[in-house]
Amino acid sequence: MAHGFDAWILTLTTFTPIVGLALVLLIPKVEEELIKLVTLLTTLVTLGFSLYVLKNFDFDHTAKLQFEVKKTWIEVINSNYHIGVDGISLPMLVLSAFITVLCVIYSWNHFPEPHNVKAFLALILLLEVGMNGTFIAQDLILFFIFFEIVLLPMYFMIGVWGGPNREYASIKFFLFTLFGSALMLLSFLAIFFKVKNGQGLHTFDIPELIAAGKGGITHGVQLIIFGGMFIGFAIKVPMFPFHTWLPDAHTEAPTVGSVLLAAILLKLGTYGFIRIALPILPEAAKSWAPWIGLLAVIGIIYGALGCLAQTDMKRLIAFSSVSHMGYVMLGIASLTSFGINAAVFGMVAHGLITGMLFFIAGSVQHTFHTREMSRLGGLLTQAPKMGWILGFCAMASLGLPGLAGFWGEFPAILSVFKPADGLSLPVFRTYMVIAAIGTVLAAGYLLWMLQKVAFGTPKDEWKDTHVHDVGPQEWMAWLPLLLLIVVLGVVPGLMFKTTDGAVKQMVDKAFPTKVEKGVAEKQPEAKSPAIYVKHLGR
Amino acid sequence: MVAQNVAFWIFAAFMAAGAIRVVTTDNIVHAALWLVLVLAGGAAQFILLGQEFVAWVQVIVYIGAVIVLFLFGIMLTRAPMEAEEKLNNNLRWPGLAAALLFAGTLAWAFLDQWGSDKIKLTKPVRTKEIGDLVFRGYLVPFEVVGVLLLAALIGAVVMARKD
Amino acid sequence: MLMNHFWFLDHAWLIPLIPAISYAVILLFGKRYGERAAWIGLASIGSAWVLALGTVVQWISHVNDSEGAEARGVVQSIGGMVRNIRLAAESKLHVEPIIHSTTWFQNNGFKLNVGIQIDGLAVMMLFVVTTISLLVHFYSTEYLKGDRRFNHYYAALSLFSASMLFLVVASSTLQLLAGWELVGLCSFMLIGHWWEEKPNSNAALKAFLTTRTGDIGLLTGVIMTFFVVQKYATMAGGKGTGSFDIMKVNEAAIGLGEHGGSKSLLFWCAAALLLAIMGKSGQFPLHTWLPDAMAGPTPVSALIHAATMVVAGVYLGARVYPIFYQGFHIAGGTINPMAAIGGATVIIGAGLAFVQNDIKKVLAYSTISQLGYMVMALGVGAWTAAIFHLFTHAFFKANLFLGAGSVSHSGANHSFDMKHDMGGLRKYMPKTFITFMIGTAALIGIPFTAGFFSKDEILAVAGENNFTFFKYLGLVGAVMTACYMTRCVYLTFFGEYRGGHADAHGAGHDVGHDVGHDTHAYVSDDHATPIHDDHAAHAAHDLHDAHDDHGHHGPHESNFPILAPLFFLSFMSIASGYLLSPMLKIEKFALWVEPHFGDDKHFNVFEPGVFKAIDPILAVAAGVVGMLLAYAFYWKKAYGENITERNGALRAGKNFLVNKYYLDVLYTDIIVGGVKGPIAQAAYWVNQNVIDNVLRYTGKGAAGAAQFVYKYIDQKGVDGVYNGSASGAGALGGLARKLQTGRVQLYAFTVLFGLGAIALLLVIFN
Amino acid sequence: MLLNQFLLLSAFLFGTGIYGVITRKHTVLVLASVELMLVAVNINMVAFGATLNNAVGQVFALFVLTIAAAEVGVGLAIVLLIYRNLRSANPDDASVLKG
Repeated sequence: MAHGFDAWILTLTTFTPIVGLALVLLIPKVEEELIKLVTLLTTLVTLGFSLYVLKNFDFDHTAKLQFEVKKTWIEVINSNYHIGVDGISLPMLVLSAFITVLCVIYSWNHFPEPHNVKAFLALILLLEVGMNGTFIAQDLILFFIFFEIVLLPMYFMIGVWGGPNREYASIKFFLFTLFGSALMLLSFLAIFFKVKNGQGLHTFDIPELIAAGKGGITHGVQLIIFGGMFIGFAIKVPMFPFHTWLPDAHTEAPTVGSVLLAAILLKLGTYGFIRIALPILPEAAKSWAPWIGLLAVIGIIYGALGCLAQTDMKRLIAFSSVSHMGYVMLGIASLTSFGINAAVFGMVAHGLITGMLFFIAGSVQHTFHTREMSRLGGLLTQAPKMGWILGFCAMASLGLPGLAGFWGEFPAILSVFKPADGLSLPVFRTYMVIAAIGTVLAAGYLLWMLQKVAFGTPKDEWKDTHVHDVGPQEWMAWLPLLLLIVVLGVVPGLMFKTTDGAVKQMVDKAFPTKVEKGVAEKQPEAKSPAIYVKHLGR
Repeated sequence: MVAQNVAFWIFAAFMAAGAIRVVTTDNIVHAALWLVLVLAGGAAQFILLGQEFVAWVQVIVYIGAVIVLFLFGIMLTRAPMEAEEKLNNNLRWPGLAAALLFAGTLAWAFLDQWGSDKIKLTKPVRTKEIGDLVFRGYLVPFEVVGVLLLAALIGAVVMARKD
Repeated sequence: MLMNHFWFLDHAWLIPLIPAISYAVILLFGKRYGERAAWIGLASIGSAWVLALGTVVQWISHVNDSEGAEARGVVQSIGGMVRNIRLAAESKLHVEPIIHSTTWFQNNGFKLNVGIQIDGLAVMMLFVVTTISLLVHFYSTEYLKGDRRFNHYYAALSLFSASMLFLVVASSTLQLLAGWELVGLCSFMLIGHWWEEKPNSNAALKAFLTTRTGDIGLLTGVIMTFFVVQKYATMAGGKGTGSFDIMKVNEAAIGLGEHGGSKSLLFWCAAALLLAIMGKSGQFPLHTWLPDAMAGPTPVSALIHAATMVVAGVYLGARVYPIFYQGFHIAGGTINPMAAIGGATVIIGAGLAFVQNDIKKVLAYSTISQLGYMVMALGVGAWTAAIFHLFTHAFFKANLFLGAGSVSHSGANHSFDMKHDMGGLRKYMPKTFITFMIGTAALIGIPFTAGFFSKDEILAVAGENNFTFFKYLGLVGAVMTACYMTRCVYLTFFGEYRGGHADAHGAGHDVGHDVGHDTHAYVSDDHATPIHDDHAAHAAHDLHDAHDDHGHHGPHESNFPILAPLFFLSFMSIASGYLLSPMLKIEKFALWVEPHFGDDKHFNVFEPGVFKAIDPILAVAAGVVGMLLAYAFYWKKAYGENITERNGALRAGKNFLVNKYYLDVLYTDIIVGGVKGPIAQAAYWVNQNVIDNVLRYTGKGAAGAAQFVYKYIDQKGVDGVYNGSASGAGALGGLARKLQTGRVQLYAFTVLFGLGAIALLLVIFN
Repeated sequence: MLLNQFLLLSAFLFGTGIYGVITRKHTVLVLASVELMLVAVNINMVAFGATLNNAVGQVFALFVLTIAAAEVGVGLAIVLLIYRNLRSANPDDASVLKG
């Protein structure tokens, strides 16, 4: 347990936006600049707190829950205010705080219609509470509440500031996720009633539930409980065939909404798998894994095909999310630490890259008032910087080595070659090949989009339009993302170092490998120096 | 004890009859008067149990005030004073089913649980005890009920006011 | 001694790093320096070249030191007995590579090492890549003068060199993968350099997507190499962690092959990597992108075809050769996929080169054919010959491409159309003519040019390793090569000048575009891409109008920045052959380049062939036959201009005499014409209509499937389920609506009855 | 006396009240039926209080009485309101909630 300031830091990271929200609500609606300023400061302070967490995080013990706090909350159901971060949640927490700041910066002069700065920023702040909270919660009820908090602001964001079809999209989004949440809650309750912790009490505490093992649940019941969680999380991811809300929501949502949706909200689902579903119900996970893998590869190919059929730039990017999250889920389905590390990496990378792509799509729409690719073209001549950034992001998204996207994709495919013990090799190797084919399709649709939007000469209707290239606000919002894409691509160790310990501990506990265990003791090479020089004949 | 038992059954018979009439009679005013009978019987049963205070409160509040209110309500809604038409709707059988189900379930549960428990009356409960209890142990609920009454009073006035 | 004996070898990582930095510098500050940005690129690649030279020198002296004079001395003197003696002295002959690596990241006990692996192969490639790249950089200062994206061009060129060099020095297969993809990216940028025109961006897309298709193989193949190592380590009783280190991969592949374990894993690994090679090195049937890639500026074509992009595939094959050797069981001498693909590519590429009117396309198909030789050589176990051919081919193909660029650049129309805009150019640009002739000679394999030695070596070793079929296939290829190159030279430099002057410029332009318009998103026909390096047209509104005037008068000789690389490459087109020739008893190349594939002593495929006089005679004969055929048909027009149009039985008798008893018909029409006409046309037709169509219809089909899936399955089917369930819920609601009678007492009944029922249940079950 | 005598009486009254609530066609009578149920509850309370020999039962009964008074007050106000708006005291006529 943490003490002093450390004990408060996670709470502060999560609830500072609430303070900002209260302040924003107190400011009259007309004081837009002040509202923006307060929101920006709030998100910056939040980011500062999360960076404090990052700085003081003990990277030698990433498997351990740090800054942990456990206070009695709802005694009657033994649910505690239990928060903490480990190597898996830390990157997501920082990413969430980080992206929110960029979104606020980008919003500065890109407010969607109807113009209502106060409500819009208030919703972003509320959203941040939910997102940050989900990543630190170590209690199922707490997790669930934060998970649901996210829903509301996003619903309003799409429903109020969305495109022409916003009502359909927002309701679809809301119903889908709510349906999933309901099943998820049922599963949580079932676990609560079926498992007892060390003191013989029913509990919602995630670490305690993991420690308790399956707690005498029969295999069949485990499968059902896992199924409930699976649907809840899979809808959020979203996995085929639960994905249809995503293109609509993305297409209709305002730019910032799309960015947050792609960058953080989708990760809540995969994070749930890694944090809750797999470690608590490992046996069920093993039985489910081939099916998860199947849906993941279907999603990869299917999402890519969906992209190829699009004429709308933003919808294309939305479908590409289905494809990319397929790789993340494939990594998870391998049930190996390699694959899950890749999945966490893929989550962060997809957040950065797709977030960035949505920013660009938003700016394109802001300029041309259309996202129809057949009407666009020659972006590189009219706004060369934006065009190059689009090209860069397309390359990052199709998994070019040296950029962040590659490290989510390649290790995921690799892990599937040899999944956890007990999973069928031929099945998963087939998945591997299909996933590899998916990379070609990814290159196809992304370059196709690039060609249509950026190459060529401007269409006649925009010939005389004066196009603003990337402006200062946009640079401020985008540059950090672009830099991170490169940095993570060149030094993937930054992420792997963070996640590896936690993932390994989880996987070793949940899916122990027979071979590795016996060998782990006699592994002297672990101590060998980082750099070795081999010279002969000198 | 036999006398008390006998008294109980007599009162109970009156109450049952009164209750049935309350829910079956076609004359509204009669229904209110049958209700008076049931309430009075209830007060009598309380006295049998040695709970005098509540018995008198029952008489004063219910018979004295509530029934008067009912009668006012009947008058204000211009209800016909005599039997003209059926005062029961077509839900008789469902109503009967629900009533029997409920009463039967309760009866079964009571018989099952307190099959032969006896009430041993030692001495009547005196009002002093009640006062002690209300103003010591149940002060807060008492106050709350007071506020509730006030709220109901104001609410009723506000609602019934013509404007 | 210069610094440290190993300084250059130890610091080989600087070689890719310098151009990479140059890339960033040009991109960030290029605008400020205008066209002087080119000098940043030149300086960086120049210093990389110096460093590469340093590695060459140090590696050679390193090899010579560790060889020991005695073993090699004996070998040299005995000549014909080389093979046996070298086998005996084998243990001394492997020079271990110099590896510096560092752990990049660690993941669950697995460490990813990255670093450099410098051995003869890498050093040779460093030399080739930096040399060609330097020449191309220099050449481009003149060739792309006034281009509107001059800086971007140089930035991309720098990155291109950097990624290729990165790939070359890679010490792990994952690094190879990274370099490989970056090379693909750069080729995308450069092929699509003039992206304003749709055909150019189409060509760039096609190149990227086709090679990316091959990359499915690379991705899975690299993954499998990881598990090859793991398998071997487990078999050897080790801890069974996988690795991407090339040394370990090779070691494991040899080991697994020797012990007879995991044949299928090795086979699939080899097959996957072969797919990657097919994509990148333009092997049949994935070669169609290569001719389209001519849409880029000509110096880029030279770079792509000689030293970077396409060579990467062959380099990969050579780098992890044990995988192929064991996976395809090459030692067995039977037909294996690698040799078959290579052999097919030789013939198909050469056949297609006949019917091209565009000089760059002739060269492009010739590259395909030559790459086929290299892959075939790898497939028949002639490792050294393959690499040697790569080495010599780099010089003479760069020579030819830059020569073609010179012809176009200094010609009247900036066109590459031989039939319309060229002819008789030897009088106008004699220097270019001479260098082009030397390149052609080397490509055909005229004795004592570089191509002669390297091609001969492939055929000889193929014969030695009992791949007789492929030996003769190679000879057929040689005939065809000679034939089409003669035609190409004839059309370009001999005869009468057919090109117009300045006024024809626009017309030439239009021809290209007329054909170019029927293209669509992914897959464009070969001929649909207008091959014009018409940067002058792009630049018309640019800063350098003054320079543009050279387009407005007749053809003339190019100036120094263009000619200097040509002279140097012509020299190399001859000289580079004298590094390996069993005929002349020179084996330096084999000695210097052969890599070390792990500890196994029994794996040695690096022997140069044994000299047999018949081989060069056959090869020369093939070349001569080819040239004679072409000479007779094109040059002398022995059979008139339009022979193919003539027919009709009535004129047959007269023609019988006029046409010298139709002997010429037999020679020219039936044999040459058959090869040139129907067969090549059929090949071309197959290429254009079948393979391209397969790609096109696959693309279309994918798009159609996508449309279908999207429209019907997604929007109607899957979505329908949800919409359906929503309306189902609506129907339920309608039912429930019926319950909402508005009768309070009915509600009361429902509530109370339900409550009663629940209570009853509780009572019953308690 | 048996405890059950009182309990059964209360059960009977309660059932009758339910019947009344469901079937009566006049809102005032519905309220009267509710009073029946309340009386039943009161009898229960008092009976238990007597069995346990303390005054708590009475106190509870008193609270119920008070609340019943309040309920009748508010209830009749609502009845008046309904009557004023609908010119009828039949609960069936107040069917705005009909779906």
